[in-house]
Amino acid sequence: MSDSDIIQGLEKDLGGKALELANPDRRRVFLKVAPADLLAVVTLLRDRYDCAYLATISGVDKGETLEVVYHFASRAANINVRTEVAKASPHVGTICPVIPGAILYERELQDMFGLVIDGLPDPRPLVTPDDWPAGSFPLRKDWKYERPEERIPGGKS
Amino acid sequence: MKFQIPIGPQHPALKEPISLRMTVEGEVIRDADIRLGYNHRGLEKLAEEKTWIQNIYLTERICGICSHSHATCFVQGVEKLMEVVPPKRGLYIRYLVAELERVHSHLLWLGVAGHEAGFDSFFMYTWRDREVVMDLLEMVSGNRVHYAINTLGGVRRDLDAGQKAKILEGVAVLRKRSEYYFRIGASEPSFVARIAGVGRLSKGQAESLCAVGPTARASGITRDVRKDDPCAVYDEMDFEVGTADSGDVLGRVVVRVKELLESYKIIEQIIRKLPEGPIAVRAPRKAKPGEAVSRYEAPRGENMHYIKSNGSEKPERLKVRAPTLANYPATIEMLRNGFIADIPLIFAAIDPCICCAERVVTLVDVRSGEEMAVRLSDLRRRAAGRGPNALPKRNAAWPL
Amino acid sequence: MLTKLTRWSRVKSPWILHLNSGACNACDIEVVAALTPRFDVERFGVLLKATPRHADVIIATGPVTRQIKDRIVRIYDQVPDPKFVIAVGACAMSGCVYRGAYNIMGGIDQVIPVNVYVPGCPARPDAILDAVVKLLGTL
Amino acid sequence: MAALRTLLYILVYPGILFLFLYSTFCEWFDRKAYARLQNRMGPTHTGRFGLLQPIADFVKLMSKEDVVPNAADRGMFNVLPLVGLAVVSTAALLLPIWNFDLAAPSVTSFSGDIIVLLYLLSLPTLVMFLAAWSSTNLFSTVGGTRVLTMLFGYEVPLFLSVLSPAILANSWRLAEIAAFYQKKPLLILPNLIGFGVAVIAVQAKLERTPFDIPHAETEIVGGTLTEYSGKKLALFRLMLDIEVVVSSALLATVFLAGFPGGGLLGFVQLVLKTLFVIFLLSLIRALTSRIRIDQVVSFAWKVLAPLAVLQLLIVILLKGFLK
Repeated sequence: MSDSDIIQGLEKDLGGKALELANPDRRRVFLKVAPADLLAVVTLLRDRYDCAYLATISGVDKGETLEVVYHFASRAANINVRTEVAKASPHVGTICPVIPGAILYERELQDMFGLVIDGLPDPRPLVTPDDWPAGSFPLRKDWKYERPEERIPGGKS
Repeated sequence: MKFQIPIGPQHPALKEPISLRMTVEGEVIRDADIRLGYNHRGLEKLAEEKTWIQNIYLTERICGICSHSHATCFVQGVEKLMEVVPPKRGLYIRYLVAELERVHSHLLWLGVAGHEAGFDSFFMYTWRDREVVMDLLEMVSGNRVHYAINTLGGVRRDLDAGQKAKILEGVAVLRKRSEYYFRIGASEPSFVARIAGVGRLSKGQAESLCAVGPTARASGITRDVRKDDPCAVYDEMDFEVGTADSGDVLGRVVVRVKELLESYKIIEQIIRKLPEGPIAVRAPRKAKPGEAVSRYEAPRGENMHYIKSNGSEKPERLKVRAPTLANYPATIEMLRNGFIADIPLIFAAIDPCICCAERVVTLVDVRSGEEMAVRLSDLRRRAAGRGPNALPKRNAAWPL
Repeated sequence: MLTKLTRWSRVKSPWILHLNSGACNACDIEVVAALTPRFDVERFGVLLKATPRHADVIIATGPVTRQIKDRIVRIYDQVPDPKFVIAVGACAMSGCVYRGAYNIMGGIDQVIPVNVYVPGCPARPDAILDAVVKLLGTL
Repeated sequence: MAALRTLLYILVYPGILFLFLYSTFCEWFDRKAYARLQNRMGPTHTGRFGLLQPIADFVKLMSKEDVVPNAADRGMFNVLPLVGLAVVSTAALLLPIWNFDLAAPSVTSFSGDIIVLLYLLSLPTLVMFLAAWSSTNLFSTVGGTRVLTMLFGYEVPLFLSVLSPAILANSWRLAEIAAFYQKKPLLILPNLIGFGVAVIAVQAKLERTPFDIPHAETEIVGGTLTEYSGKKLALFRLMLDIEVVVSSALLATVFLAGFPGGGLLGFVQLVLKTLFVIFLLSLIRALTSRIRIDQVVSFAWKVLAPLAVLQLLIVILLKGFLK
C-alpha cells in the first residue's frame, strides 16, 4: 500500500473533511482536519488504514493558535493528523475511546500547553511537579521562567 | 483487606525515580498507579533555545543507555529538513554503533532482570561480558556511554582495519556467551519459575495499548521500525524480527536474546560491506522551514522525534517520544493480579528507561483519590516516622 | 585507641546508598557497573545497601528536579551520622546540559552538602572508585 | 573448679568470644566463596585477604548514630537484638564441642538436648518477626509476615530430617548420636537424603537466597531490618552470623559424625566440617534465584516434606534390619 494509494484512499473517504493533504517524504502523510470531526477521522484511520498504533501527540504553539498533531504509524506509512485550535478557547475532544493508549499523550498536552481535553478519563496533572503554579504552561512560547538562583556552597557565591 | 504499598521514588529495584502506588490485597496486586514527574527536566523547552548542533548533545543525554538512538533519531530528522544526505560510509558507521549499543543495552537488561529476580550470579556474569562491548564502543567512539559520534551530515570518527578486526573478534566471543545465557535464561528452574507466566500481556491488549519494542514482540506483534521504515542501511541487511507469543517475562527474555543474536549478524554484515569514501558532509547552519517525523528502533522500542523548524538556526518545536512511555499503560495491565514479589520483575521486564519517558507521564484510572492509609507515595516519610503525619501503630489497618 | 579503631573501621567498610535525582541513568549504570566483576567495589568493603538506615555514603547522581527536591532532603536526614555525599557526574555537579531548564535546581549541592565531586559525563566506574577511596582517605 | 570450667566453657570456648571470632570468620568465608563463584574478588583490602572485613563492619556499625523512629514501639525495638543474641549463643552451648566425653558429661549435655537446640534455633525467626512488627514501617511489616509464612514452610522438613539420624542412633543426646556415627561411619550414607533436605531447610531458616524473601532487597527495600541502624543492626547481623555457625555445626554433628578427638583435634574437626556445610550453603546461594513466597511454601510441602518422610522410612527399615 504505497503512499499514493493512501492519499487517493483518504481523498475518496474523507472528501470535504480533508482540508489539506501532503506527502513531503517517502512513507510520510500529513492530513489537516477540523477539530470537530477528529474522532470520526481517527476511527476511520484505525479501521481502514491499520493505524491502531498511535505513536504520540505533539502540540505546537503557533502564536495565536495551538496546533495538535496526532502521529499514527501503520506498517505501510506514518500518517499524521493535524488540527488547529484557537488559543482563546483551547478545547479538543479526547480520542481515548478509540485508542486507549492515547491517555498518556493527552495528559501531557494538558500539562504543557494548557489545552483542555474534553472527556479525558483521568485529568490529574502528571508531568509537572506537585508545587507547580496553576495556569503556567511551560511549552508555550510566551511563557517565561526565572531560573532558581544559584547558591554556591561554602558561602563564596 | 486492601491497602496501598508505595514503591517510592527512591527504591533499590528502580534505578530511577518513579513512584508506583500498588493497591494490594494480601500479596496480590489489585491496581497500580504510576506517578512520574520526578525526572522531568523540561528538555523540550530547553531544545528551543539551543542551535541544531547543540541539540545533538542535548538529545544524546536524554537517556544513558539509549543515548545513541536519540541522537541518531534527531540527526536523521534534521538531515531530512536540511536536505543533506550523509555519505554511505558515514551511515554504515552510524548504524554499526547503533547495533553495538543495542547489544550493550540488551546485555544490561538481562543482568538487571536477573538482579530483580535475585539471581545475582546471572547479573554478575552478563555485566562482566558487557564490558567486552563497552570496550569496543570506547575504541570506536572514545567514551563508554554518550558516544557523540553523530554529527549533522554524517559521523565524526572513522574505522580503520585494526578496529574492524577487533570488533569481529569481540562479536565472536559475545555470540558464544549469549548462547550460554539463552540456555540459562530459558532453562534454569528457579529463574524460570520466577519469570514464566508473570506479567502476562495478550496480543489484543498489546495492540490496543500501543505497546512497542520487545514488550509488543513478546506478545506476538511483529512490529520493528528497521523492517517497516528502513533507512539506507537496514534494507541491505538480512535479519529477521525475533518474536515470541507467550506474552510474559520469559517471552521478553527470549525475544531480547534473539535480538542479541540478530544484532551480531547485522554487525558482521556491516563490517564486511563497509564501503570506502568520506564519512561526513558539511551541513548548513539554518534548516529550511518545514517539519519532519523521524523514527528509529531503539533497544526498548520505537523512538520518535517530531521536529518543526521555522528556517532559523534553532528548532521551533522538538517533540521526543521514548519507547518506555508507550509501554506504561501495558505495564499497568501486566501488574494487575500479580504478586508483590513480581512488581520489580514486571517493571524491569519492559526495561524502563524512566529518564527517557519523562516528558509525559501515565496515570491509568485508579479509583480516584482513594487516599486510604497512605498518602501519595512518600516512602521515606513513613519510614522515618519523624514526619508530622507519621502513622501511629494502632490504626495501621492490618488483618492479623 | 578507640577513636583510631572506629576511624579504621569507617575507612574499611563504607556502605553506599545510590540516589538518583532525575539523572539520565548513564551515571547510575556506571555506579552499578562498579559492583560487577571488572571493577569489583567489594574489595574495599563497599556494599550497595537498600535503605538509608544502613548506609554511610550517599552516591547521588542527576540534576535535582523540582519534584524530587524535598525527598532528597528527607532521605539525607534519614542516613545516620557520620554520613558523606559523593556527587557523581556533571549533572550532579552543576546540571550539565540541563543547566537553565525551568524544572531543575542545577546540581546536588543546591539541596544537600556534598563532600566529593566526580566529574565526567558519565563518570567512569574507576573514577567513582577513586572518589570513594579518596573520600575515605580524608576521614 | 567445676564452676571455673563451666564459666570458661560459657565465656570463652564455645561461648561468646569464640563465637564472635568464628562467626565473623564464617561470614568472611561465605562472602569470599560467594564472590569467587561470581567471578569477583570479594573483600580483599581489609587485613590479610580481607579477613578483618566483617569485624570492620561490626565496629563501624557500633560507632554509628542509633536512630529509633518515634512511631516504633521503643521498648521492644531496643531489647530485641539482645534477646536474639542471647538465644543464639545459648544454642551454641548445647553443641557437643567440648563436653564430648560421655563419662563425665558437663552441665549442658543431657538426653533430649537436640530438641532444645532445634527449639532455640527457631526462636530467632520469631525475634525477626517481632523486630519487623515493632518498627511499624510498612515494608518491615510485609517482611515480618513473610518470615512467618516461610517458618511454616521449612520447619517441619527440618525437624524430620534432623531427627531421623537421631532415631537411627536411638538416642536424643547429641554427644551419643555423634559417638554412634563415629563408631559406625558406614551408617552415614543412608542419611544423605536427610542431609540434602536439612541443608535446603537451613538455607531457608537463615533467609539466604533463594529463600531471602523477608529481606529481599529489590522488592521490599530492607525487609525486616529496614528500620534498624547502628548498634542494634550490628547485634542483629552478629546474631544472624552466629545462627549460621550454630546451624551448620548442628548439621555437622548429626549428619557428619560430630567432632571426635580431644580439645585441639575436636576444634579442627569442628572448623572443617562447619566450613564444608557453609560452602554448600553459599554454593546454593550463588546458583539459584530468589523464588516467591507462595513457591517457597509449596516447594517445602511438595518436595522437602515427602523427602524427609522417605528418609524417616529408610531409617526405620534400616533399624529393623540391623536389629
